[in-house]
Amino acid sequence: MMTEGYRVSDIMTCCISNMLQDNETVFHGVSSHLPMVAMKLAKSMHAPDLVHLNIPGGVNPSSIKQASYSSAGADLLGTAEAYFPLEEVFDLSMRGKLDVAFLGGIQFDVNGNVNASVIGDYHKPKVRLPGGAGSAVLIPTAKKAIIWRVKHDKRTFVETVDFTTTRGNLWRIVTPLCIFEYRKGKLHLESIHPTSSLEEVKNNTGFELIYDEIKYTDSPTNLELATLKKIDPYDYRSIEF
Amino acid sequence: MMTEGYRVSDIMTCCISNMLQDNETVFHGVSSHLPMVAMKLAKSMHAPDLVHLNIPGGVNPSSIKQASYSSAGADLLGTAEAYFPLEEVFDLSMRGKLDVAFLGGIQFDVNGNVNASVIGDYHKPKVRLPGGAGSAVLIPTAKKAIIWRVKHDKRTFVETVDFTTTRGNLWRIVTPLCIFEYRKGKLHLESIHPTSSLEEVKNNTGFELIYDEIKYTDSPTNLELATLKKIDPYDYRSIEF
Amino acid sequence: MKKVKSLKEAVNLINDGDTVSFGGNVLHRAPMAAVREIARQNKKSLKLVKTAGAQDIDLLCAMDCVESVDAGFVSYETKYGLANHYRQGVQSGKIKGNEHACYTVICALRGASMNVPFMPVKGLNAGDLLVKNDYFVVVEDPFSGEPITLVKTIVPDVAIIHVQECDEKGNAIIYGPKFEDILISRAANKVIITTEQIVPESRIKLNTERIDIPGFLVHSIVQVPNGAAPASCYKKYEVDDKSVSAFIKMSSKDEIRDYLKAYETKDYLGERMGRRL
Amino acid sequence: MKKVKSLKEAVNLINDGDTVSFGGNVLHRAPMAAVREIARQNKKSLKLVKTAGAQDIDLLCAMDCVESVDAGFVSYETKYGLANHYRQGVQSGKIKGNEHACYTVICALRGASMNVPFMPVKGLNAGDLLVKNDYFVVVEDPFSGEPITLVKTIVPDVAIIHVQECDEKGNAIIYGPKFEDILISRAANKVIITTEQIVPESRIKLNTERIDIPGFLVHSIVQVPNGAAPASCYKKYEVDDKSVSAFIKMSSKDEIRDYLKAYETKDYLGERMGRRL
Repeated sequence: MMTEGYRVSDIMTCCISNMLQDNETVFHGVSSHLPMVAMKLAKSMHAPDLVHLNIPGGVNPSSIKQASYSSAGADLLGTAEAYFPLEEVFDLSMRGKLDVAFLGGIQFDVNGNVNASVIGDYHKPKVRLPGGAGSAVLIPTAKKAIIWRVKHDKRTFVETVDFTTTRGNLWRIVTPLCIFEYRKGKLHLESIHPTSSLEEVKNNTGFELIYDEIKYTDSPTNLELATLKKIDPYDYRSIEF
Repeated sequence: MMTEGYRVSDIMTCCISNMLQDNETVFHGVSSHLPMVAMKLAKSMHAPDLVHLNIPGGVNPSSIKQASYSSAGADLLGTAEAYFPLEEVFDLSMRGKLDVAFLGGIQFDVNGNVNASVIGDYHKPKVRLPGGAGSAVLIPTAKKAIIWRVKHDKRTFVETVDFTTTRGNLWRIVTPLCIFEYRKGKLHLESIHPTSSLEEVKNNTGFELIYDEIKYTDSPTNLELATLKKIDPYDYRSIEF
Repeated sequence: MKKVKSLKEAVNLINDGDTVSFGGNVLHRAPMAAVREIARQNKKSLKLVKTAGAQDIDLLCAMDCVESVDAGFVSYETKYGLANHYRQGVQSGKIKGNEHACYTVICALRGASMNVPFMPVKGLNAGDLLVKNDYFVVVEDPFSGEPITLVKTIVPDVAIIHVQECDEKGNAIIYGPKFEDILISRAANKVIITTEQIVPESRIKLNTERIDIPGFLVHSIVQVPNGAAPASCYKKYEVDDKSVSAFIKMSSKDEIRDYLKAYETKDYLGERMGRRL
Repeated sequence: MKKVKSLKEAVNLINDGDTVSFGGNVLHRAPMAAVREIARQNKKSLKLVKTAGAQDIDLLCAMDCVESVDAGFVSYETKYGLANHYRQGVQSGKIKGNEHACYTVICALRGASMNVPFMPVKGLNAGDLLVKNDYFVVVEDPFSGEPITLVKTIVPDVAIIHVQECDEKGNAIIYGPKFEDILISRAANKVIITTEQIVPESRIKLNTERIDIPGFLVHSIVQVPNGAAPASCYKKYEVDDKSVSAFIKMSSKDEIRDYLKAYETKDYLGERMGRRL
């Protein structure tokens, strides 16, 4: 979907980039191309001293252009400033020193419960999901946990999750349609992407939306879009779409 | 003291060397020149695949000639085969995979109690000793704990220790006069060095000696003495005497 | 004590019912040749342990070698999709899926490396994983009285780790990301190294400070060039897209048997080559 | 955020009453210039933590900077004898001597690096250390019912580590034995690096894989050539026999004040030099 020269993957990347501040320590896991590009964008724009951490352990890789099929491969280490492996990223988060963690999940409900584990009974599931990876320890300990999803539908945003892999301490959820903020134990609709509408969000969300006023996510600037082209020439940010 | 061309430091080194077997993992700590030389002697004589571990972390240093003033300095790492730091040596022992540990101590009693901590009350001691270093965790976990002391007197081998830094699971204690073996909860006199006598051991031991028969420690062979000259030309084995 | 063995001999050390931990992460430096040999030898009731697995776990689940999987994440990467054999195994009840946060696998292995029965974990304090799994328990910290989660230690009987270089003593160097490989080499009772190349001791000696696994911790060494394929091996080869894509589509055990058969020549190449000095 | 500071500024970050952990081991790569500056700034009631200390602990005990010492071993090496100031401090009751097995210090720091309140320890299961110290407790393993010893976590407020090379971001490389330095850099709330030399980032970049402490963990950097002396610093200098021997003989605080004074020129050399590129 293309509006005024940018796509949904662009606005998701840009709005995530704008959530990141200078000097923050920020981690993304496997299959996390969009946040990876957003981090690199933030570093290029307003957060040069952001610390980029990842599974292969490459601190601040100078380029992400080669991290093609994976975001856990060695490419992120080859051009890095230092080696800081996953084990230690977890320890860092436990110590309260990980500022931002990017995490996934399959189901979310209005109370901030996250499911990445199973549909149905845990011990004999109808569907066994890949698992929450680090979520169950990173969401409770990272200062800001950002969930991103490229799917926004009623199977993803549900009344009640089938299983609570973890809960609480979410900060933002970014979807192709909008941004949710987790506040006082509930997901609040923070802003709707200009590429979507309140109605579309409503129709694709399985719980009653909570919001005070309708706000729209800032559109990507021309500078952001130009920078994206430079740092992500192979369009990894759209890989999941 | 010189008897038939060897000194007490030589017989102590040689009898310790003979306690070590091929393929064993063996650790010595700081200020442990005599065991360090004994390990090197064993490797040169009958245990080529003995694994030499130490505080600086040098696995199987090819030479110990430079480990002059210290046995925790970097010299043991410079010529080593790999790096395996102290932390990991401890973990190895916890896993039951450290075959031999060399440890010190200031007081020992017939029941195998070891004191390296204090004389007098623990919280307000008459004498604060250096501390047991790794003893309190290594003596219980190493397969064979060997204590060596260059002093054998009634202040060292006492009726009852002032404080039990650790106890039990000793294997051998080697002194300038004799070797004790720890067996069925008691220190047994295993052998007397030919440089000493039963009387001398008795007169310098603060507890009643336990033994079945009087045996004498094997004298160093000419080959052992010649090898010692080669591997320990600066006579580090005598540094504590 | 000769440590260098054939792939068959080394994998033969694994007993049915063993707890086995693999090095690497998802599609990177997994010891795939050894995994294939496990399937060929038809090992049974293995308990697999890994923070994040992909084809290694999926293949053994497909071939009915697996009793349980302790992992934080089991899936291929974005491009290849889900680990369907693992999923079906768990869904049918044939395989017990013990879900961890990746970090609790790490902590359970740290417990093994220190030989303690559990490891306290800060982060895991909410949600159903805590409730549904008997390997987590919340206790009172005796020092502060506050609640703290413990994860039960997992001691792998065998760890299999694929490396780029190793000498005949087992001194091994991993280039690029090490993932949890150093930890599992310390946690397991027996360490099997598969290596792209067995190099002379004199060459390893030039890089003493870079040795990740000292030889005295290693039980067996197997030379297997391309031993991580179709997973990637840093500085050696990328993910073999064709092989992974082909495997993903297979649903029957017969198809997979053919797939394993087709790898035999490659997997047994190292022993025919002998030592490459 | 400029991390490079003068020795005075960096040491000024330490508060009276802080828990402080030093890198190095006995007379090797201890951050002695920083230790001397702590004494000059007359810090009080410090809680020192180290597996095996020597002059670092002894000097601060002599100058009445110390409230307690958690260590496995405090003594000089064979040649120099005992740490008499530490001993006298403990014997007089001025200083609390918390004896550990070196490994229980390591475990207490591992607890800090994982932010858990305790660490289970396999080996410590007999003797009076267990009885006399409230930082050890024996509990029942909830999984097996067997007894297991826990050591209470120690979180250093500040770690001071002396290294051979570090860039302006704090990326630091230790040559030779690392002792527990990497662990304390992860355990402490604040890490101060003193370095023989501040090197350009481009030079550190050549050795990325050898970085022991990544810069983002480092709070402050001080350039102090000979900053470990009279302890040794691998590849740079040996133990300064004359200085250690002289110190060992000193008994009065005045003598030691002169000793500290005599080091001032050397200790403040780095900041006068500026960056050596």
